[in-house]
Formats: sequence, structure tokens, C-alpha cells
Amino acid sequence: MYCHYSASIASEPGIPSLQTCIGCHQLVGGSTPSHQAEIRKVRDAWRERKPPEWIRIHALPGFVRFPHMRHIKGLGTSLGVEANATCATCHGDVKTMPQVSLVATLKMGWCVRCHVQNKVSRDCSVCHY
Amino acid sequence: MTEPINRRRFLKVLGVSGAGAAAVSACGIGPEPTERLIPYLIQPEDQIPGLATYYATTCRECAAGCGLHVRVREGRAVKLEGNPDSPINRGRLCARGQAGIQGLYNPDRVARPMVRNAGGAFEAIDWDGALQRLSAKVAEARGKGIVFLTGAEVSTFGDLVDEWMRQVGGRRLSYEAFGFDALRAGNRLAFGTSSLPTYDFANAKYVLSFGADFLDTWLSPVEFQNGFSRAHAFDGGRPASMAKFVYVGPRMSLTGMNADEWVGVRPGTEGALALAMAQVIVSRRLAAVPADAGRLSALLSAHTPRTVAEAIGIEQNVIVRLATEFANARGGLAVAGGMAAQYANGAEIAAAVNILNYVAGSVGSLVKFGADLAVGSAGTFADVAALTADMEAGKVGLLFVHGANPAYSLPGKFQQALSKVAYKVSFSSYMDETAAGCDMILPDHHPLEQWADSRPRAGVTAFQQPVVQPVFDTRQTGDVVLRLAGRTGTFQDYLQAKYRTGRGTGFDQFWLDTLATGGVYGDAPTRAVRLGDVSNLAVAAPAAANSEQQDVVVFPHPVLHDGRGANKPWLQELPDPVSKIAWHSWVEVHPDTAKAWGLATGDFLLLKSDFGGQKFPVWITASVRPDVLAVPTGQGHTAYGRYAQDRSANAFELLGVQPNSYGGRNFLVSASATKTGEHRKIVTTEGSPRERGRGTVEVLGVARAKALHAGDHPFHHEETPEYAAEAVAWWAEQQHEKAELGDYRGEQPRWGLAIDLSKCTGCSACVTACYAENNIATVGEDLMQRGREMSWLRLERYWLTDEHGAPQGAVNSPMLCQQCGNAPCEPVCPVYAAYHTPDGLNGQVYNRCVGTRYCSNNCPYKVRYFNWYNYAEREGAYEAWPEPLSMLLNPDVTVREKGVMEKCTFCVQRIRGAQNQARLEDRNVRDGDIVTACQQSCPSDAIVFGDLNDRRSRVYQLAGNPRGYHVLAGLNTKPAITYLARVVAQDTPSHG
Amino acid sequence: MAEHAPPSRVTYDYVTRTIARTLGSPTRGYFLLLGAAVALLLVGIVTLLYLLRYGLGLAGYSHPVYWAVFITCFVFWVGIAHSGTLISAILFLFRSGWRTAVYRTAEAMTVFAVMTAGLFPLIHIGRQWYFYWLIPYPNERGLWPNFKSPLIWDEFAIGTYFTVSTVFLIMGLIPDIAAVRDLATGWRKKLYALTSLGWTGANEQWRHYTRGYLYLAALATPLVLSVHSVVSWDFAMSIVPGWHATLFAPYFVAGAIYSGVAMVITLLVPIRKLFHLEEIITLHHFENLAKLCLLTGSIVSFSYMTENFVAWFSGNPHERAAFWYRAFGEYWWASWTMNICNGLLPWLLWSKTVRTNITALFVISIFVNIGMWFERYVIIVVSLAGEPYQPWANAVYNPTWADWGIMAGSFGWFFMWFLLFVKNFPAVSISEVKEVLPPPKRQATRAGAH
Amino acid sequence: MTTHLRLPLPKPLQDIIHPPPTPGVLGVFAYLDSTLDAIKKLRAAGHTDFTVYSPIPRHEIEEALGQSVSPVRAFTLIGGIAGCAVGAWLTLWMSYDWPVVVGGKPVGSIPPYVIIMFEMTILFGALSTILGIVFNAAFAARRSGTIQYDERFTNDRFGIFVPADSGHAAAIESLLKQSGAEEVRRG
Repeated sequence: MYCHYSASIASEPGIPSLQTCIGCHQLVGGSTPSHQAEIRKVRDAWRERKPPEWIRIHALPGFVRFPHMRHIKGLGTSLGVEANATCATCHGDVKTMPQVSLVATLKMGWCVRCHVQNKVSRDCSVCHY
Repeated sequence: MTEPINRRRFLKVLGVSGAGAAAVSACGIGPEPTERLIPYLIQPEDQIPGLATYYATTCRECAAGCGLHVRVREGRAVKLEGNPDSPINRGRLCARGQAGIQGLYNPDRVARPMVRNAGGAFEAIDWDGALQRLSAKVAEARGKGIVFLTGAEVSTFGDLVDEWMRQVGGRRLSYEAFGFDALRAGNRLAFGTSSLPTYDFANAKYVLSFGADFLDTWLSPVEFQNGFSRAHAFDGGRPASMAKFVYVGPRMSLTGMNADEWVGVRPGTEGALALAMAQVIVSRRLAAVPADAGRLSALLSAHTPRTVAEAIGIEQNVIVRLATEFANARGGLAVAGGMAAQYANGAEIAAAVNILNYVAGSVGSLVKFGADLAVGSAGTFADVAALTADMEAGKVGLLFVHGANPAYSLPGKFQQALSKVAYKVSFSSYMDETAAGCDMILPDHHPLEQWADSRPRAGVTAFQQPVVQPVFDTRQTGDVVLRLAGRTGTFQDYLQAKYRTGRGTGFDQFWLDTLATGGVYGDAPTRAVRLGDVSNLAVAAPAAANSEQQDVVVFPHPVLHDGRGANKPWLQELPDPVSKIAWHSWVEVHPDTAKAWGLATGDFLLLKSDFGGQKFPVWITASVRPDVLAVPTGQGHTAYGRYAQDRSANAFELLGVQPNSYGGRNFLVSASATKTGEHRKIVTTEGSPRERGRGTVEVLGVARAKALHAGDHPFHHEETPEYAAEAVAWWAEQQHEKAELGDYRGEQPRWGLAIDLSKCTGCSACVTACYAENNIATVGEDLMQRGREMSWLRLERYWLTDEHGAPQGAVNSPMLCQQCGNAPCEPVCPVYAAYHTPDGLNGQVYNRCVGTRYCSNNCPYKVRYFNWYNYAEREGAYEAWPEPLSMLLNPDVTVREKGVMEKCTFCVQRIRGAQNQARLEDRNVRDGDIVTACQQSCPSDAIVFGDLNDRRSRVYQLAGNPRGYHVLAGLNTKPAITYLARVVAQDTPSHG
Repeated sequence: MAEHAPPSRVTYDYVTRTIARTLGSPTRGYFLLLGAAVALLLVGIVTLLYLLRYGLGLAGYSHPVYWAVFITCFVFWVGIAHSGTLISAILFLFRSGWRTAVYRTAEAMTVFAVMTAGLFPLIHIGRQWYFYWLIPYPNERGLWPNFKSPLIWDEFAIGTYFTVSTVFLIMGLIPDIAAVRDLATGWRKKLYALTSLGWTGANEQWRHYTRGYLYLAALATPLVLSVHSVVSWDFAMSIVPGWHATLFAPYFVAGAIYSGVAMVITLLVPIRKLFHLEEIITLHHFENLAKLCLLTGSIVSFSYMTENFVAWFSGNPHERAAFWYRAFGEYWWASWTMNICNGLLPWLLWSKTVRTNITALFVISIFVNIGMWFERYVIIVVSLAGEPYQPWANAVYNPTWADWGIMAGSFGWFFMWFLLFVKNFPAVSISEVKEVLPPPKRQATRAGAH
Repeated sequence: MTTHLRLPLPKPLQDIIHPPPTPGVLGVFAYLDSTLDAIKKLRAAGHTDFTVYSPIPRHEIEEALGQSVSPVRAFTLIGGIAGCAVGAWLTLWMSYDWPVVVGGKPVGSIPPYVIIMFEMTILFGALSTILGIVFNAAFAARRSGTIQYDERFTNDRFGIFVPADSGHAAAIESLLKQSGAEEVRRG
């Protein structure tokens, strides 16, 4: 929520600006060498004023709308999940992942199943317009 | 000229969001391409991905100075909307204004400073190099004549230029191709002031226009249309009293076709008519004539209806009738302009109309001097003519051109003169005709990228602030001037300094407020004017053209105007509201004339005046006098980018460059017309010009309309016929069943629209708004000619005719998806791509559609459109959004792929957006939360959106209006759109 | 029970050998025809590749004319397909002996015509690569097709029709393949031995075979009537004036058989000549086909009159506008081509001299084919172009090279298959032709009618 | 007493592929009536499981053999009913699995679905009929697979094969001869 600052208020989660990253990683150096290596990349990037290129893992086709804020809100209220935890429903437990990977197919069937389970509309025009 | 900005930059500007997908995944079989996300280096404080930010600024597409709200997503301006705070446009915006954004992201912008090299070709140069070179030029040009030519520029920038010109011993001129010289001269003649008053249409009880096209191009169209619809619409906010509107002129323009009565006088005789009416009013004491009207007696007695009727070409009893109506209305407003103000005797006509207003007592009440309009202080045509002469004579050593394109509107002449100027510099953002003739181009920021202000009228200051980072390597001309003037600081500082004076500490707050509201809005006190000496006013019409010569009227195109709109695909593809022709110019010919000359629509007619000749394809219409031909300006550019260049013919070629008696330009020329034998298929969206009683539009006489009470159903016969009653009952049952199934369970809204045809003027602002909001592709001339245009919302223009079949105005009916409750399109779709949503829309799932096109065949309204090609394909033959135009794509709307059907869904993205927001705030969607793009833009407030199941909503009330009807209700499609019948002044017999 | 007395020299043996001769080594003329067909097919394929790459815009479509030549061809070919099953199944149930000589050709034509027709729905949709979304298959999204859509009915009707008519054709072929197997030598013997599925004509085989064949015919009969009804409902179920008529099902079925029979004649005349089958396919057969033509043709012309009458009688402004436009609008020429070719020409067939004149029949059959193609063109294109509901939205449509290319391809595709068929399988039923001959008897007593 | 009731059970696979030849007598007839004559004589002589070859189906032969109606019709009936059921299930279940309203019509509206049911009836009916024919005729073919056969039978000759061991062969030969067989073979 700190990094993806707009996830709970907007449809897009927002990619943290390098400034945001460095804000913490100035101090947080990482425990294991592999972590440190990764974090060094960030610091170098900051030094060179050159934003790193993230590779998009969680991508939806252009004709699908996934308003993040609404899902966080919905999961938060209906399932009583605490806001930060709602992310894991789709993204998995990212903070324990050495490298982010898909935990869900992010395919339509998967979306629909979840919608049906939580008794929310599966009307086409909720996501497709 | 322009380098396609690379993908990295693209995404950066994009701030990375679904928009990437929306724009990129346009051509989409197979999985999404792996995207690389480039984050911001430093988070811009006011940007939240996925949330739109609105910035208040000012529209500079014309001199009216409408306020803008620019919708910005991830650093890209995606839509221009009206600023509700602005007293000028009150949150509305015309088609031209909305297309401004296509100027910002125009693929043919001049991307960087250019200078002409020895070879005579343009080559890129860096800013510093360019400015050094230029300041040298300025130094050596001192004393040799330095001229700075701007558009209508009543602003701090204008002041700065003036300052600088004084400093270097030069002068500034401003030029508008369609100046208002005649009005100013007329006011000088009648009232001794050359300023332009404001006109209060909203409170007029009777509107009489002598050629003034106040709905399309005259002075401040959006403001006037807003006011006009209040006055003229059947119940436009006032107790139902419909102000009759009479249009006087040789040709029916967009404004003219909204008239209840069209008086097609012989060109140039408008003044005589005005005086004759004044004469009737005075002689019959129809109004409380001001005391000093006595000095008119001589003039008026020379213009009795009997004496002038013959010359004007109408019966005298008509003149008497008009005069009586006008005076008895107690609040008649007569305006002169457009064509009437562009004859050789334009000034006299304007003066005569002033007199008419004066004797009717409208001056001061409806015609307000004091709140003078800025364009009034623009340079006259005579000044420009003089400048041209000077240039010819080599008296100009250095010429700067900013915000004007005289080489197009003064073809030939100005270009020659230009070549005689030692050094000329253009600040144009585009390679227009003038820029092409210059030695150096220093591209200015687009108005949406710059700091500026302007004073469209006394009392109102409109501000501009940059809403996006500059798309190209351009620089604000203000900065350039400051630099050349050897001053420090940017234009922004200069601007702020100007407003800081006298505010001291309060300034910062003032500045923030101003930027939030978009300007400083005040009223100027009304100034009383007295009638001058008009005893020897000569309004006589110029001699009629001889037999083989034809009167040719050159009129400003409603959206391309003086040609500045021609490089914007939205405006090119927008059918002209009257002719419904797009992408090329035409000549209007009356059917009788056409028959006499053996012309068919599409035949080319060569018009040759003393000044030049051009070929135009014929459009046969009864909306023009038989003895007059009419051609629009705007097309026929020789430069100005891919959309404008080499398209049809330039009507300015026909016009002379000599200023007339009052320093204006004659737009009525006599020319020979010869049939060339060539023929083209004209690009028109017009099918049948008559509605043929098929129940598409309904028209009521005003008396009948006033007699209606709540609960009346004047169009009841349109409702379900007997034989279908059973089916309807059965349907109701099914609705009940459906309500108990799945997503359809429970209480749902039913979104609906109400469209008041007596407000709709056909201005087509809604059409462009729809293009902008819904990423609708422009398909270009070839495809449009084959009926492939994608416009989800089309304006059907059906003539209203008198008993002789002559058109007396038209009914304009916006036709868009009716979101039927019983949609014929839905059951025939084999894959449920067209289906009924729980909230009553006809959903169209683009990504499910396989393209059988059955839905369109079965749609009785024919409002479904098919993607014949991939209009988003990069470098494709029909690419609709060549970079950077793609930046204005709305990230909330899917860009449709080749082979799928698309249509209006009541801006479902806005509906969902509002619902998401409401959910976030734990409340329900309120009436008015959701505004469709068409409704938002409509200057006359003809469209209202809302929930038909909510008894308190505006749309629910309107749907119950006795004037309401459903198109083709007999088919039992149960449309969600209620049309309110057009009401016409009763004494104008008309059949829809 | 039209048992006519054939020339005495037409014995079982004569029949077998005459028909078997048609499978003899092909002439140059045959290869020329085949080459022409393949060339046409290639034109179609290239056009299709263009459509896939650039989109349907290459065709002449123009709002609101969203269906045009492709669907016209679709209906045309489906129509052609109908006479085959009619002759082989319905006339079989009616026990009309004359069908035996012609039904094989008709049936083969049916199968190939359906194969052709089936391609058009795939070609004409906007995203051809998603055609399988119309099939109810379990998918990850959990979506199913809309069974209320006439297009899905089509899919099922055409699919069923293709399957059934194919197996019907194969069934009929088995005994004949066995017959040629027993005459053939070399690789062909092997081929036929395989395809004849070990047929020997043993009584046990005949016993089940004849029964099964009867039931297939019984099933095919309602099928053939249903298929074109369903196709007609593509139009009748919509609300487009000119489409929306209860008359459509019978009207289309009659039209289909009409065009089909015409096509049979068009095909039989050259085949008879090429393969010297004069003794087997006699004037008598042609006359009967002509009579069938006359009957269905009259039904069609009657439907035309009914349509126009109802349009006027209904007093519905939209209906009236549609039919007025049809007759006197931009497309008057198409409508009158249709009226003359389908409405007037068949009346010539009242005269026996015309019915028994092969050349005349051939010419008429060609014109009927043209007329029936235009009937579909008029119904589809003109009704849409007229646009009586929204007078503002009407348009004039003109086909482009893409339309013609695909259409040419469809003819190539059809004739390629047909030519390959007649050279490799008996184009006239051997066993059934024998059935209507008097069986060889030792005593000259007349055989009981079978 | 009908032949197909006394069918031997299917043999092991290799027998099915290469069945041992059945010893017997084959008579070739040029004429239908003489064939019928022979059939009558054979049945009179108590022979039942002989095979008659004919280029075309003739009712005379069926009557002479006194065959019962083929069981294929049962296949047709069952197939048809099954098809109709499948059609109904497809349309209704799939409609309600994800209810979508179109054109204000009920989610599961029977009239249009009848068309699908009808088509499926025909399709399944036809296919199972084919199955029936192949199934039944295959047994017949098995039985007479390697009995003697003459290529003229598909052209213009009739034939009768009577399985018989060498003991009875002579009697049958003479019987066929006097019925008018133009050729008699023993194998």
C-alpha cells in the first residue's frame, strides 16, 4: 500500500516511483547477498537517475477492467480481510517471494469463479467495456 | 516533420496503466505483448494512476475564450470539457473546442525549431542557435520595418509583443480571416462606438437574425447557443414561452435551419428590410420608440415596405408581419452578422439593424454595450491589406507570424508578398501555408502546454495553464519574445508579475483560486449609447450580378471555420450540420438552378471570379436562394498536415484582397459558373432528407404544445398497437421472471436518456464528444464515402417545409443506441456479445463479438457500427491514431479490434466509474453523478441522462412529459430514450 | 411406380458396364475442367487470405448493408443442396422409379453443395479465427452460445444435414463400389475392396441394408424440409421488412428445391453426353425433372405475389416502403432479373416440347440458377439497403473484387469435388438402375412388380 | 427358426481376421426364377443356413427365404430419442448455467430450443441407424466371410452357397443343377 500507493483509491495500483523505492532502501540494505545485489541495482539506478524497467507479471488484456480499489474495498468488507491482506487473494504472498510470479491464472474463468463465490455480479459489462 | 516519439517516452508519459493495454492491445489476437513498466523517477504530486485529474484552462480554438476542464490521466490529456465556472460557456463545449486536443497531439506538429538552409529546405536547429540567429536578424532589421502579426490576441502576451515592438521600433497587427469589421463600422455609424456589444439571447422574446450565424461561427457560439435555447426551446428554463426565431439571409446555415421561419432575401438587401421594419414600427407606434428616433424619419420614410419589398424579393405584407411580431414580442433581438456583414454594404446593414433594435427598445436591455467583446479590437482587414502592400513594396524587413495563417486566407497575394520580405519567422505549431513560406519556424507550445491569459470580453479574464508536459521540443513564444527583448525570466513570471501588482500578500491565494476557477469573472457595467446621425445611411444593395455572372456566397465552415480546423480528423469527419458533407468542400445549388443547368449532385462546377477560380462538387439543396451559389471555406490547404493537405478546394481563392469601404472584406463575389463534366461521389451521411412520416421525429405547433397537460399522449397512436397487446403483457411477465434470475435479481436501475428536439440545434458538439470519450475511430474520406463512418451518435437532419415544399428550418434528431428493453439486436447474437445488462443497457462485449453483424441487420435504428479494418494498426492503411494522437485515447474504454461490432452504451465506463466511486464512499449513485459525454457537451442542454426507475430523477420527469415519444414505439422495442417533440412557431405550417 | 420399358439391350450386364465405363481413364477435357475448377478455388483462397489479413472492409459492405454476397452465396448453395436429398429420399419413399437414374448425381451434388455453403458463415464473420465460439464446447470461461440465435439453429441444421446426406450417399454407394470392385484391377481394386466394406450382396446384407436405407430416407425427409426452413428463419426471425414474413419457410424450401433441380439438370446434361449414358438417363428422366421444376417454380412465383400483396394489404408503411424500394429503387434491375428468371421462365415448361428438349432445358436451368442467386441477393441486400425504419440511414451497396473472388472460389471448390467424384465413383446407381429393369427370367412370364 | 437367431458366437480375434474356410457348394444362376426355385427346393430339403447372392435386393428372394424384419429399426428409434434428449439438455442446461437475458425473452425459452432438439433427433437417429446396419450386416459378413463367392454376383448373376461337408455335397449339387444353376462349384 505504501509502494502501490493508489491501489486502494484508484483502479490502477500505481508503480512506485524510484524515489519511493530509495526512500526505504537507502537504509534497508537487505539481509542475504542476493537481496543486497537486487537492492544495489535500485541504488545505482537512483544514482544514475535512470528508472529501472520492471517486467510486467500481472497483466490483463486491454478489454478487461480491474478496479483495484473496488476489490480491496469489497474483499475488505465482505470477507473482513484487512486491507493489506486483500492483495494476497490475487497476487499471492508477494513479500515472501524471492521473485514475483503468478499465483493465479488471471483468466476469465478464475475471475468468474471468485465473483460467483462472493455473490457479486458476473454481468459481462462489469469488467468488459 | 514530426518524429514518432519512442515507446519508452510514450509509456513514461503514460505513467503506466491499463491505458498501455488499451492503446497497444488494439490489434489483438494472441496474448498481450510482455510489457515493460517504466516508473516515474519522482512521483508527480498531483497524478494518481487510474484517477483523472481536471485542470481549468481556456480554449483558444476561437476568440470566444470558453473555459475548459482538461481531463488528464497519467500525464496525458484525454478529453476537453467545458468549465462550469466560466460565464461564457457554462460548462459546455462545441465540437471545435473539443477537437483542440487533436491539435495538441497532432502527428503533424512541428517538433522542433526549423530554419531554412541555403538549399531552401527546412532543417532542424537547436533553440539557442535559432535565437542567436534571430536576435541578429532583429538587430539588422531595425528601421527596415519589423511587423508582428498575431491572431485576435487581447492578452498579456499581446501586451508583451506590443512592448517589444515599441522597443525594436516595429508594430503589431492582429488578423482574423472572418473579422467583424462591418459590425464595428455599423456601430460607429449608428452609435458612434466601434466596440462590439454582448447580446443577451437568453432573455430575448423574439430573435431576428440578419445572417448572423450565432450558433456556428458568430462571436461566441457556445454562449449564444446556450442562451438561444433558453429563449427558443419550448420550455427552456423559462415559463413555456417560445421565442420565435426568424432568419434572414440568402442561405440557410446551421443557425438558419433552426429558425421557425426563413426569409431568403436577395443578398445585400438585409439592411433595407431592417429599415423597412423599423419604419413600420415607428409609423405604427408599435413600440415605445425612443425620443431621439425622430431624426430617423427621413431615412425611414425612404424605406417603406412598399418601396423596398420588390428589391428585397419578398412581399411587403411579410415585412409588416415581421415588424409587428418583432415589436409586439416586447423584447425582440435583431442581430446582424455572418453573410450580412460581409457584403460591400455590410456596415450599413449592421447600422440598419442597430436602428431596428434601437426603435424596438432592445439596445441597452438585450444589446449591452460595455461588456465589449475582444474581437472588436482586432485589426481590420484593411490593416492586413496595407501590410500586404508594404511587404510587396519591400517595406517590411522582418515579419513574425503567430496564431494566424494569412497565406491560406489570402492565397496567392500574401504568399507573393511574403517572398518579398527579407526575413520571416513563424511561431506556428504546424507547417501551415504561412509557416511553409517563412525562413524560420519557432514552434510555440500548444495552448494546453502554456501559461497565458486572455480577455475575451470586458470584465472577464480567462487563464491558461500547462496541463501536460510539452509533447515536442517546442518553446512558448512568450519566453522567446522575452529572450529576444533581452529580459530575464520566463513568460510565467511576466504573467504573474502583472497580476501581483496591487495584490501584495494576497497574490498567492488569488493565483491558486484563479487557476482553480480558470479565470477572473466579473461583469462590466452597461454603457448607454445614443443614436448618431444616420440620416444619410445608404443601405442600397450592390448591383445584382449580370446574367452570366453568379452571386457566390463564401461562408465560414461551421467547424473548419477559416481553415484552422482542417488538420483535425474529428472535425474533418464531422458532417457539416446542414449539408452533412464531410472531408471536402462543396457548392450549394438550388434545385431549380440545378435543373436549368442540368446538374446532378456530385458534378463539378468551376467557379471563376475576377480573382481566381476553383472547382467544387455540387450539392443540390433548397436551403439556398435559386440565384445564389454558396461555398464553404476551410478546405483546399496546400500544407498544414496529412489531414488538411490537398483536400478539395480553397474558397478563399475566389475572394478579392482589396478592403471595401468600411475596411472589411467582401465575401459575396460574382463569378461565372461552368460545368466541368467531372463528377465525384460526395461524402455525405445523409440518407433521405425527408422523414416520410416513419415516426422518427415528431413536430408540434406551439399552440398545440401549450395546450398539452401532464398525462396527455399526443403520439399515443405510436404506442403498441392492439394486436401486440398480448405480446406486451407476456413480455412484462418475462421481465418479472428475469428479475428473479442470477444477476438480474432485485432492484436495478434502468438507465435512460431524454432528448428534447426543440432544444437540439444540430451543432454536433455531442458527436465530437462521443468520438473523444469512446475512442471512436475516424475512418477517412474513402471509407466514409462507402458509408463506413463509426459515429455512434449521428444527427439526422430532416427538413421542415412550408406548403410549397420549401424548407423552413429543420428538425435535428440525435440518433444513438436506444438501449431497448426488448432489444431486437440481442437474441440474434449467437455468442451473447449483445445482451441485456441488469441495469437495462444493451451491453456490447467487444471481446466476445465474432462479427456476424446480425445485430445490426436487426436493429431498426441502425445505430450499430462495424470495424471493417483494424483502425488502431500502427502504420496501417486506415490508422486512426498515428502517434502521438494515440495519447488522447481514453484509457477507460477498449480500443475495438478489427471485425467486431461497436455502439453506444450510454458511456458505460462513466456509469461504472460513478458506481465504483459511490461504493468506495459507501453510498448510492445520486442523480447527476453520471453525465454522458454527449449530455456534458450539449450547449443547449437538450440531453438528460439518469435512472428511469428513480422517480426523483430529472430524466424520469422528462420521460413523462406529454411531448415525449419513443422512436418506432410500434415495434415494441421499449427504448430507454425518450424524445421530446420539436415545437415550431405555430404560424409556420410545417410537415415533419 | 413409373416402371417404363427400357430397350431390350439394356440388361444388368449392360448397366454395370456402361456405368463402370464412366470410371475409365479421364480425357483431356476432364483435366481441363478440373484445372479450371482448381484455378477458381485458388482465386477464392487468395481472396480469403486478404480478408483475414486486412479485414472484411475489402468487401463492398456499406452501413446498413451488413450482409451481402457472402450470405447470398450461402443461401444459394444450401438451396442447391436440397434437391439431392429430395430426389434420393422423398422420391424413394414415394417409390418413383425414375429417380434411380439421377439420384446419385443429385446426392453427390447435395454433399458438395453443403460443403460449399458451410464455408460462407465462417468466411463472412468479422473475426473468422473465433468461429469455434459458436460451438457449445466446455471452456475455461464457462460461456455457452445463445441457442435463441437463428445462427446457432443454422449451425445445427447445416451440420446435421451435411452428416446425414454424406452417410446417405455413402450407404447408396456401397453395393455399387462392390460392383466396380469386381470389375476393377490393380490399385483401384484394392481401393474399392476397402471402401466396399466387404459387400457381397448376400441376403443377410441386403436384408439390413434395405431396411436401414428406408429409415435413413425417412429421417432425411423431414430434415431436408427443416434445413431450409431454418435458413429462412435467419431472415424471418428478424424484424427487417422484407425478411420478417411467416411465408418464408415454405417459400424458401420450394425455392431451394427449384434451384436444386435446375442445378441437377445443369449437371446431368453434360455428364450424360460425356459418359454416353443416353440409354440410362433418358428423356423421360429429364421430363420428370422439368415437371418438378415447374411445380416448385410455380410455388416460388406464387410466393412472390403473396409477399407483395401482403406488403400492400398490411398497410404497414415500413413494409410498403420496403417492397416499393425493391421493385423501383436503385436495385430494380436485380428484382426484375429475379422475377423474370424465376417467375416467368418456368412457365415455358408447361409445353411438352420444351420439357423434352435437352438444350432448352439446359438453357432454362442456367437462367433459373441465375434467377435464384438474384432472389437471395434481392432479399438480403435490397431489404437492408432500403432501410424503411430509418430513412436517414439507407445506402447503396456495390460488391467488390473480394465478394466476387470468394464467390468464384466457392464454385471452384464445388466443381472440383464434383469432378473428382464422378471419375472415381459411379455417378449413376448401378444396383438401383437394375432394380427398375425386369429381372432375367427363364420363362418369359412378367415379373411381379416389386 | 430364423437364421440370425442361430448365429454362432463371435470367435476369437485371429479367427475373426482369418476365419477358416467353410466347406460347401456354390451354385451360380443366370435367372431369378431358377434361383427362387432352388431356394424353395433347399428349404424343402431342410436347409436353412445357406446364403443367397444377388446383384440387387429382390422381394421374391426375401419371401422365398422367409426372413423376418431387420432389427435396424430399433437402433433408429433409440438413437432418435437419445438425440432429442441431448438437444433438450444442451439448450436448457447451458441457458441456466449462466443466465443471460436477451431481447426480453425468458432465459430458457422452449420454442427456439425445439429446433435444436429436432436436429439432434435426426442426427443421432441417422448415425445409430448406420451403426445398426454395420453391426448387423457385419455379423452376416463374418459368417459368410470366407465362403465361396463369385464376382459376377454384383453384376448380373445370382448365387446360392450351401455349407455342407463332403458327405452331403453331392446331393446338394444335383439339387442346384436341376433347379437350373448354370455352374456349380464345390469348395
